[in-house]
Amino acid sequence: MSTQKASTNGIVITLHDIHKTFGEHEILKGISLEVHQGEVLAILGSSGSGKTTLLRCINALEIPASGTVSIDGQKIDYSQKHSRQDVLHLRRKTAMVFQSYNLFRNKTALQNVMEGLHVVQKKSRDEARQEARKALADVGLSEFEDRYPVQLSGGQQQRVSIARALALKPSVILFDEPTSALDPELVSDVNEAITAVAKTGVTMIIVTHEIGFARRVASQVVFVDQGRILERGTPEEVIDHPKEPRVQAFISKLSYK
Amino acid sequence: MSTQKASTNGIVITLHDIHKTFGEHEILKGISLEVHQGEVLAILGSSGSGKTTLLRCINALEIPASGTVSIDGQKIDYSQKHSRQDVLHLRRKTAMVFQSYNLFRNKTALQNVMEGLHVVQKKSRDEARQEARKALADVGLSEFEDRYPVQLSGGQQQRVSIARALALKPSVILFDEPTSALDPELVSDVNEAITAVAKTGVTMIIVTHEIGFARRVASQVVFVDQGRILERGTPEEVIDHPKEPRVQAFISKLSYK
Amino acid sequence: SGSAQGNTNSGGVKTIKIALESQDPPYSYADNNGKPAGFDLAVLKELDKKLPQYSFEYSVQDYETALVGVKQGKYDALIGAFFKTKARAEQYLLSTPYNYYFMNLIVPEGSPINSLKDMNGKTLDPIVPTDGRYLAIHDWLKRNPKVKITVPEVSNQSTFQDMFNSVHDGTYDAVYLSKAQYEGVASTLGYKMKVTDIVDGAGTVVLYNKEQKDLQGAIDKQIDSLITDGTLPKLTQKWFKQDNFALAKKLDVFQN
Amino acid sequence: MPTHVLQSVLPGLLQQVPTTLLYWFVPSAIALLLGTLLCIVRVGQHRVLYWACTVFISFFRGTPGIVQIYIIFFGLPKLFWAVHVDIDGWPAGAYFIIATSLNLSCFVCEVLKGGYLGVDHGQIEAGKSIGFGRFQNFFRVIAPQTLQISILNLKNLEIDVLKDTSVAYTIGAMEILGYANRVISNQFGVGQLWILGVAAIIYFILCALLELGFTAASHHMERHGRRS
Amino acid sequence: MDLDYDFMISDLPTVLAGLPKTLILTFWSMLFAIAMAVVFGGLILSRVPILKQSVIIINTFIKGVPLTVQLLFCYYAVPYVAKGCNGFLGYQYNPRHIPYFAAAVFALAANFGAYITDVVVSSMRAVDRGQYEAADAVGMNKFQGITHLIIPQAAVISIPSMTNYFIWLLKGTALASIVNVVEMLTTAKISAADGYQYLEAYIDAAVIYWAVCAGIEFMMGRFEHHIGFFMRQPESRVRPISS
Ligand SMILES: Nc1ncnc2c1ncn2[C@@H]1O[C@H](COP(=O)(O)OP(=O)(O)OP(=O)(O)O)[C@@H](O)[C@H]1O
Ligand SMILES: Nc1ncnc2c1ncn2[C@@H]1O[C@H](COP(=O)(O)OP(=O)(O)OP(=O)(O)O)[C@@H](O)[C@H]1O
Ligand SMILES: [Mg+2]
Ligand SMILES: [Mg+2]
Repeated sequence: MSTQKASTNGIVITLHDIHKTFGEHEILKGISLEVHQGEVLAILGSSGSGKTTLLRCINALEIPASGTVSIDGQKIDYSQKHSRQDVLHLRRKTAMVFQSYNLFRNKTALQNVMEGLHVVQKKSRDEARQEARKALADVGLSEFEDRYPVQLSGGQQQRVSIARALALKPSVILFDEPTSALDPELVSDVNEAITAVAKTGVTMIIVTHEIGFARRVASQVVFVDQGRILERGTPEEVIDHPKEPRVQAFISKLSYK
Repeated sequence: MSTQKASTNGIVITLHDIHKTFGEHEILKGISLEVHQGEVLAILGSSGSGKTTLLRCINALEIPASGTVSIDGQKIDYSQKHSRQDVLHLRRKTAMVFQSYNLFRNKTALQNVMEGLHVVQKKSRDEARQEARKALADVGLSEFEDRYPVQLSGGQQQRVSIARALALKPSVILFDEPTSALDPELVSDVNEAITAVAKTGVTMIIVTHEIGFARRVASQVVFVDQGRILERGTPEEVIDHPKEPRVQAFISKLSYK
Repeated sequence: SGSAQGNTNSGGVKTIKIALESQDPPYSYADNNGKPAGFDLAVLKELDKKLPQYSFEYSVQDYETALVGVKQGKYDALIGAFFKTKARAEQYLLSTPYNYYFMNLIVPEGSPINSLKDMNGKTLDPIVPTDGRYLAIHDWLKRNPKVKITVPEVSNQSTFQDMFNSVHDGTYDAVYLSKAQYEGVASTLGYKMKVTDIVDGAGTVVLYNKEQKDLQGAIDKQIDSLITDGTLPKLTQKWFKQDNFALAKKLDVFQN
Repeated sequence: MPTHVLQSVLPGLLQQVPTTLLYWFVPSAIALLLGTLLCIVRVGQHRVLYWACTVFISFFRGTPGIVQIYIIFFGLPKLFWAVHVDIDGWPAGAYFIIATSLNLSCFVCEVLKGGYLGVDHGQIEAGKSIGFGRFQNFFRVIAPQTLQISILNLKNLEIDVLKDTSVAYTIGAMEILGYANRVISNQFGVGQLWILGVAAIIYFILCALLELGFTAASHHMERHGRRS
Repeated sequence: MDLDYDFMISDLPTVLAGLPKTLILTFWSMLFAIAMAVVFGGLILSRVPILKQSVIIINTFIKGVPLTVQLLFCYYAVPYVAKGCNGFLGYQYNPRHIPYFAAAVFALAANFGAYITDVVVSSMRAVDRGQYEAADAVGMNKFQGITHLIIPQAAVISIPSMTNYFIWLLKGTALASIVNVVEMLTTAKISAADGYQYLEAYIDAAVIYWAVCAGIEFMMGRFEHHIGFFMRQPESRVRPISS
């Protein structure tokens, strides 16, 4: 059902041998990865396998123990010293949609989306507002722009969070289970919004449990297990014809659907 | 794929004409519902349609503007005065799994599960610990019992939250998107755990976006739209052969899977 | 009310609660163990001996608290070198003077100042308006309208040492204080000051709660007789090395 | 001067330490309880109680301590006398403790209220959802988390109460600073700065201990917030 | 209680005349205290080594020594400082007019600054971690995130404690009498000296203080209501502790 979107563009993200530990637990055990421009990479894997941690390492919300991350020409080698400026520059290349949304509590839906455009990208207030309105409309929230996060339902918050990231149009957007609170209708809306943005050359990494969604939207899929990449390839390869027994077992559970 | 579990048992939950408003917005516009003992009722509906609000009204976390709720013989008529004791008794018949988990952040995973058993159900500390361990094992979290919520991944938190509710074995368990952060493997684990508990006569109401999960686990499905119940019936009826155009449109979006 | 309405015990002896001001040595103060001490206490003890129908119970108390306490009836009477004023007479019953308090000027050695009249156009060391000295000097100025003396006000009374320092270094012209108080710190100063002759004096009185008319009458009578029989003059001789009553008569401030 | 001060005054000052601690501890313990009760009313919905407490708190927060102490010291015995109970013989320290307890309770109440409003509502709902009754939810969920948020402000209140025990001497209850002032006045103010300096050091040591204790407690309470 | 009510009424205007001084003292002390708390709190939060420890030690010291004693030290120190500043910026030292007002503001501000530092620190820490991460994730630098998101939320959290300290400071200004600054409570005390009606005068002062404090409480309540909308659980989700 999915169409392979072969990438002819340059490499935007390179991860090399990322390690991350919490206390004694080694959560990421050497992750290396390359993503091309405009590509949509889906990360699959079971709960607790380290997917969220990996995303957080990419934009330096967690500092890896070692390894290098380079995004769009901006590189940090975590084995060496790196400055706060480096981290900020790296981060400005990315936007993130959190698993728990993390909307700014003191801002309305619209302000949540505007904030990055106005403050970080220095767009005028009017311009920022216009773009933010458009991003909210794309996820079906035009009526809710003046609500504060506490006044929104779970799915509405999640969509604001998606709009906030999409509106920034960074080089890379990192999604952590962006459709977990969404119903099938909205999933397909979000799918459309994401695909549209991908067409403009934005690269995306999406952690998801919805295999259908992954298959539909992703051009590449990786399967993470216990902090390691077990398999990677096109959706057909990984989802429909997995090679690793672990992945086969995982996918087979879908069959009850 | 689903099997209809015809219910021969008595009615456990009755909702009659529940209304709920936030400010000027009427969120629930007269919801009536009956659920039999041991039945698993799935609530479908688009984002913002009022599903969470409905669950919260059932266990009196939100106070409806009017209507009656009766659970397992305990009844509250919200048009009349009701005492705090009534609310507590009603609530003790239920347990809830929140959309945002709401784990006690100052307790470990194990303590989160033990708390209700020990404090509310007055079980001895040892007994509570044993049952809590078992509940955690059922959702695959034995290794994580001493972690605090911040140290758990999204899916792990969600499973602790499920274990906390299941361990209580109340008359009714209310699930608000209990599998949103879970991968397919775990969804089927949770499915098993839920089904096992349902067999013991516990009634469940599950808000979910995963139609597959709903079809597999539910004996009844209702579709909520804009604060009203639009359609109800067996999974086959509602999911496979919906009558209402609105429901048909909703379900049809699934076809991209 | 009347938690302090004296209790009468079986022998018909009434217990009188008397507060003593705690920070006015050598007149009335608490010793380092918190026990009352001072000249005023000695007077009270003499009075107690003379009044078999009363038995005094002493407690030392902070200045303002003691004043409020007597008015509220927590204590029946208060002692602590208090002057008499009209306003006070409206709030409390006042005894006849049981002692006289004399003021001197303390000036640098060799200063020409010998009396308050010499202070015309000059400035005294600042005085807290709640201090008895403040009333005394203003009272004197009222009686002597031709003399103009500046009396600066402060809200925190500096220590005696600092008062003398600020006159010694020329910031102010004189300290208005009693000789006894100068002598209390003279040895710690490191320089000598001149103490003028007495410049003013006034009687100090016991303050009673308004209900204590009987007590007032009884004590007043005894004060007079203790002065006449020489007990109190002797006591002043012992504490202040001078007969305060004789001095008062000489200065024409004697009121008994 | 210094050695003289140390020899003659220090022992006396140190003797006052237990009293100071007593004047600190008893009000603190009472205020924790009373402040909590006030706080429950202040965030509750009982209108009459709410306004009664609000006026009470506003009075004790808004008026000078000296007035409160006088009202208790002089007014309370009269109040009791009206019902034929004679408490006039109580030591001054008892009145000080009562006045301080009332005053502190009101400040504690407001601090706790701030903390309570900072507790994530989801936590409270989680408690309800597993069937906690009011008291269970209060002791199991609300109190610990409120305490965690409020602890720094509570610490400061406690430090202040410890220092404010010095006000006790105004009604004749002696403690460190009162003793120091007495000694100073008995020697006509000579050595004022030295004696107060020594008293200040004693206070400082006591306060530093409090500070350390509370910091440790706060650190302990926050253990579950640390990510690794 | 036995009170001289006539005096209480006639004395009220006299005591009220001391209020402006109290308010001015409170204003300046609060201003500098907050400034100090923000700087110190910032140093603690940003964990600048050495500076952080120094700030903690300074604060512990300031808090640990009774304010009365500190003011008394100021009382003695200020004349020396003032003498040292003689001629500086046209300042003329006059031993009869020592600039004690500044000293009072300094001591009060330092004291309350030390306390309010803890308010700053705890309020900033009380802001959910996710908010910091969200700010990072939209590419804000630390400064932008803190000014646009964290401070507005921390400010709301801090309002109850700030109100506490504000009121506390208002009353604390009475200690300024130690450095000869005559504010309301001292005015009251002086007005009572002639007739010894201390309790009456103090009650007058108490009434005025109470009125001012009630005003402050009300204002801060409104302020919180105004800026704190987003922190509140909406409508029915606000529930008392108990239900
Ligand atoms: N406190 C509130 N104030 C105003 N509106 C609210 C409030 N809480 C919820 N709503 C609105 O009520 C509607 C229903 O909310 P609810 O959380 O029940 O939706 P839901 O069906 O659970 O949606 P989702 O699937 O996205 O979680 C939404 O439109 C939401 O914006
Ligand atoms: N602060 C922490 N301290 C200790 N362990 C942690 C911490 N944060 C995460 N972990 C552990 O790291 C592992 C990976 O967590 P992560 O959040 O990356 O999982 P995930 O793949 O996103 O899972 P999910 O699908 O459930 O969200 C989990 O086992 C989790 O328990
Ligand atoms: Mg995750
Ligand atoms: Mg919901």
